[in-house]
Amino acid sequence: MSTTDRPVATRPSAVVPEIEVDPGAFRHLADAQMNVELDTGDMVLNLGPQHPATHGTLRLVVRLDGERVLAADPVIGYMHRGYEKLTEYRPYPQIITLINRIDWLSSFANEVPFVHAAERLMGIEAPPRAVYIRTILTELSRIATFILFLGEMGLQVGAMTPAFFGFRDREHVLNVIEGATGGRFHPNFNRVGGLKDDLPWGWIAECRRTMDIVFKSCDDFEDLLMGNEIFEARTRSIGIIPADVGTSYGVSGSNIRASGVDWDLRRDGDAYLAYRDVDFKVWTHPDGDSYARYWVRLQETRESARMVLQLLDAIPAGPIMAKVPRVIKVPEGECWVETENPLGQMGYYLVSKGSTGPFRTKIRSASFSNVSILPWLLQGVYIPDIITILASLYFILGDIDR
Amino acid sequence: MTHLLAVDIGWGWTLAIKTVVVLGLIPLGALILGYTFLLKMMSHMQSRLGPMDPGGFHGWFQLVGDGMKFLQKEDIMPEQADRRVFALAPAVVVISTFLIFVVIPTGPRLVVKDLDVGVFYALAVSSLSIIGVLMAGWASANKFALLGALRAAAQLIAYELPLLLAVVGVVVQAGTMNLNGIVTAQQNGAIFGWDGLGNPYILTQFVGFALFLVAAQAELTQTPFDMPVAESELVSGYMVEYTGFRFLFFFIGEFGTAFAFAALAATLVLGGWALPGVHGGTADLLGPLVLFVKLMAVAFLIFWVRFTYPRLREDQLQAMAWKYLIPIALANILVTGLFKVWL
Amino acid sequence: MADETPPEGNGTEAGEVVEAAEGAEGAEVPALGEREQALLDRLAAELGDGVVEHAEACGDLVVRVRPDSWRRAASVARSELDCDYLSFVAGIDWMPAEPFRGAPGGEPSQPSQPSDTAYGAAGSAGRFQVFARVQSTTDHHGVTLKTDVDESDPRAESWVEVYPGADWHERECWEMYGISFDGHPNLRHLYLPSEFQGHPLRKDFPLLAREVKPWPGLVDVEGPAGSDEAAGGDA
Amino acid sequence: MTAVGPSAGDGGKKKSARRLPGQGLVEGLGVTLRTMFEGAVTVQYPHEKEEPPTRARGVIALKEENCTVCMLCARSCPDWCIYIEGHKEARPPRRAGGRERSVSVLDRFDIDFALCMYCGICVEVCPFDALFWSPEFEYSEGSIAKLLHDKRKLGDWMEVVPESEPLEVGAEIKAK
Repeated sequence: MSTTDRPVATRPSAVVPEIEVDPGAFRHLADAQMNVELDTGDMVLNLGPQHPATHGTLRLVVRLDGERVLAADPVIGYMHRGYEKLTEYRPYPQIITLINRIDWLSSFANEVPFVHAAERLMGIEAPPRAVYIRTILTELSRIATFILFLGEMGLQVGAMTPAFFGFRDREHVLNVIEGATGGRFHPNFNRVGGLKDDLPWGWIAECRRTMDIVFKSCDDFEDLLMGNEIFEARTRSIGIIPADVGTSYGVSGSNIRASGVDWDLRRDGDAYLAYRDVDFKVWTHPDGDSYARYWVRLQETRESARMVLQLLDAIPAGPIMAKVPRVIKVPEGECWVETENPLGQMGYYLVSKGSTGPFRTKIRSASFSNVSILPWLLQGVYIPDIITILASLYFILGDIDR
Repeated sequence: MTHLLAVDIGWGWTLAIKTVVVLGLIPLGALILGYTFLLKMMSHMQSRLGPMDPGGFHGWFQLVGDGMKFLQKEDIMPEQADRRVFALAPAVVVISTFLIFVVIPTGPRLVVKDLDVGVFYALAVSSLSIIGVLMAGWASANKFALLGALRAAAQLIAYELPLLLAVVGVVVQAGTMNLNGIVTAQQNGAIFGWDGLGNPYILTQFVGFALFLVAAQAELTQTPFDMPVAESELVSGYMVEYTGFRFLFFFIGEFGTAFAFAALAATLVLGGWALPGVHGGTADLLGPLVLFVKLMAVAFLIFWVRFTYPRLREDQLQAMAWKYLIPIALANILVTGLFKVWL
Repeated sequence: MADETPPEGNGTEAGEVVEAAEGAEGAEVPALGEREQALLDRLAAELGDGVVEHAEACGDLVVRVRPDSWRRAASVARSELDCDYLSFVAGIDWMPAEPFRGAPGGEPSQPSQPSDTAYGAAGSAGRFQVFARVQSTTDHHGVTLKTDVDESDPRAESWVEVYPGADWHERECWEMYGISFDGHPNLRHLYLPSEFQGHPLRKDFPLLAREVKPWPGLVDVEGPAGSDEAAGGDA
Repeated sequence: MTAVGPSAGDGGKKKSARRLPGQGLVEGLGVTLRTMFEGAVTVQYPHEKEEPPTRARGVIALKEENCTVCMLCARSCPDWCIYIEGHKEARPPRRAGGRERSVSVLDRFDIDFALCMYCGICVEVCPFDALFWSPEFEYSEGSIAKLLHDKRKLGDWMEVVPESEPLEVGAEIKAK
């Protein structure tokens, strides 16, 4: 594509740096920002921060040759809220409500590793009933996240209807979560040592009904989108992440399992929640492309629904709160707790100095690492593939920016 | 049309009536399609209701309201835009839509201009809109718009050929390029000697019809070929900088063209205005209604696909056009020709 | 008025307060698990005296290595320990936090950290440290590595060559703590605007949101004239 | 468990079956057509309303009589969005000959719902049962400043606070 005669959308007053074009040299676009003259035939396209495919405020500066991407530079931080700093100024109960908002689609799952870290340092354990309810709610939030993904992915590759199906079916899951926790998006239901409340009457039956909807929804997505030849053409062999590259970038969760790495912290990590009592299968796919990521998430949605059904049958009776001090003080020490969140490995490195709040909390969020592979992954793809890849990596901006 | 309702009127009046009809038909058609399919059918396919309040009955007034809203909006033009081209582009797009309607017959005598090369003319003017799209994309001084316009140009050119070739089968079978002639040929035809229904060419030209629909889908830049507007990639492509009534023009152009293509397809393979057993003056009266029903059926197909499928990639679209559609269309012509000659 | 503990108006749970178990680590380093010990042995075998100290934190192995062995530690972890997966690289500032001006420690609204300098697991040579965690996706083990960073010239070796994913983590650490990474190809702001001054996660960087608004606990109940009774004690 | 390919699992509905070309396209059309006749899930909001669950955290209601101006909620709030002012008043003793009591009187209790994160910590920490959740959600305002609600408004919401609901089987009934 020739854009030689007319600079497009560059301001005449802008200072124009001279940039030599060498596709290899643009691995990192240190200074290739917006105002680059187009005299070389390349075009710098700015996707975002306001762009429908960036789920919020991710910005991608891509250098294009025609529609082919020579180099891409993700610019993040438009939603940086500084949670690591904020946690240092708040006591533990307040932090739980904050970290809800890291990955807002699966808020409950965010809370779990944090309370685990505090509980481990304090040497207490939540009672079994609380553990089971936590597990169920974690899986429910996984289902909610993935169902939205299954539809959202369709929207990004151009099919509008699946997105509405995603929102429609997720609503049922959110209703169940809200019924138990009182919050649709931000449950704030975990407490150090247990849970805020027990389940309301009739909730288990309601949850079972919802799982039927989830299964049906998965079938719908399979018929409507995953089986569709156009969808396959758009996603097969697009954005292939080789297993070793993925792990060295810290790509985790369904993304890395779609690259054939059989690694699921629910099964392989330190025993947490009630996953040891559940019979479940870890799905992997050997291809590592966008289609594989969609496929894995679809299977994991079904698997999670099966896990919820198993857990619902086995909820033990008993208290939901361990005996904890009125003012929670975590003894001095350090603790790393990681969990398999919907988006991947979520971990908190909690450093306590014996106060009512943490001294330092390193929040290891999944999307941050998942997205950091983008400059590598986007080289040489077409513009539509950028969108496919972004959608299939499935990130939440809050989870990148924290 | 000069003998409409058996009243003789002068050519000036005829021209005026024709102009008003054509000018009124496009926005009306766009409204009907937009409301029926975009607002209602899509909503229900997505488990929604769509607008329910405006106008009382199922929100029928919604699009009219939207149109009025667009008229009130500020006419924003980008600072770097090529102002004249920018302003002209939507008009070019809409004009090409208007021109298609000139030849579409809605009754034995109800046609604005009964051209002998009607099919040829309709397809030729329909591709004029590419110029408007290119003008819009180029003049917007926006990279997304430019990408969208270039995609549109590449795509529309690539799909002119299958579109045309798909129609050739019908033309060969009917032996005329006159649209009214094609309708009459279908009406007077017979299926294996049974002429109760005439012979809608959808039976013999099914491949041609399918090809026509696919190519029309691409011409209309509708999913799965909506890369030029690709909302999730190019955020609307060539129309990204348009607001207010200029955007309304694009909207009317989009749905008006869909209306026109549906009418064209209905005329070519579904028998157009013809209803079995209805001839003469009655056909003139019933014709528009019959054609409308048929074109709505075709439009349903077009929009059903649009609301179900994901989008292809630009290179896949080109590959599809050149590798599959054109060879199939040529084969179709060949087979049709052989049958025409030997039977 | 700012009570040490919140007003125990009803005292329903006051009697049930259970003392939390003391920290997992006592003065002596607890014995490492078998797997952790094996990891440590292999690390030590490769790095020699590069390993300064080790500790166990909640069942995990924490190893402090010398700054000049930092990158080597990464490549050893990757090649010898099969830790193919980089979890994170982060910094930490061990400087005691400024006491909260609103209230002394124990307030539910804002924790006050102890003012003495205490270094966490595996110790530290000074104020700043860089720590990172690498894991194995095949053997499911992991190790937390730490290294000291000189306060006057905070810099550490970059891991980007070993783990490309360290790129963003190190950029984040650089802007948040001002620790630069030798060998990083592209150290520029990740989250913050490029003209941002300061390093927000350092302990001496104030959290503005807590500065501009008065602490709600300070707005207190005025007793009737002559009364010095604490509020809330009466029901 | 070993890595499995897409054809090895049992999770898919029909993943391994060899499929006809174009089958996926037709099935997709089938799904949308079926959905079209299934009926919508939309709730036409102003005309009909969804009933939120009893536990839904809609709005915080204040029972003023129970408040002792202890400030615990204000201090526990992560956002510092509760503003409380009060004063002490002397009251005559309960029993004849008793000591004169001093009672805290609430002058101001504002919650800024524009800042509020709806976490519910304030409701939870309140030792005197003065704060309650209500599923009421229709209190949007035209401007952010108007979302600061005073104790009178918060008190009005006490009317929509639901009764506490029964718990699921196996729950330990906690005496509150």
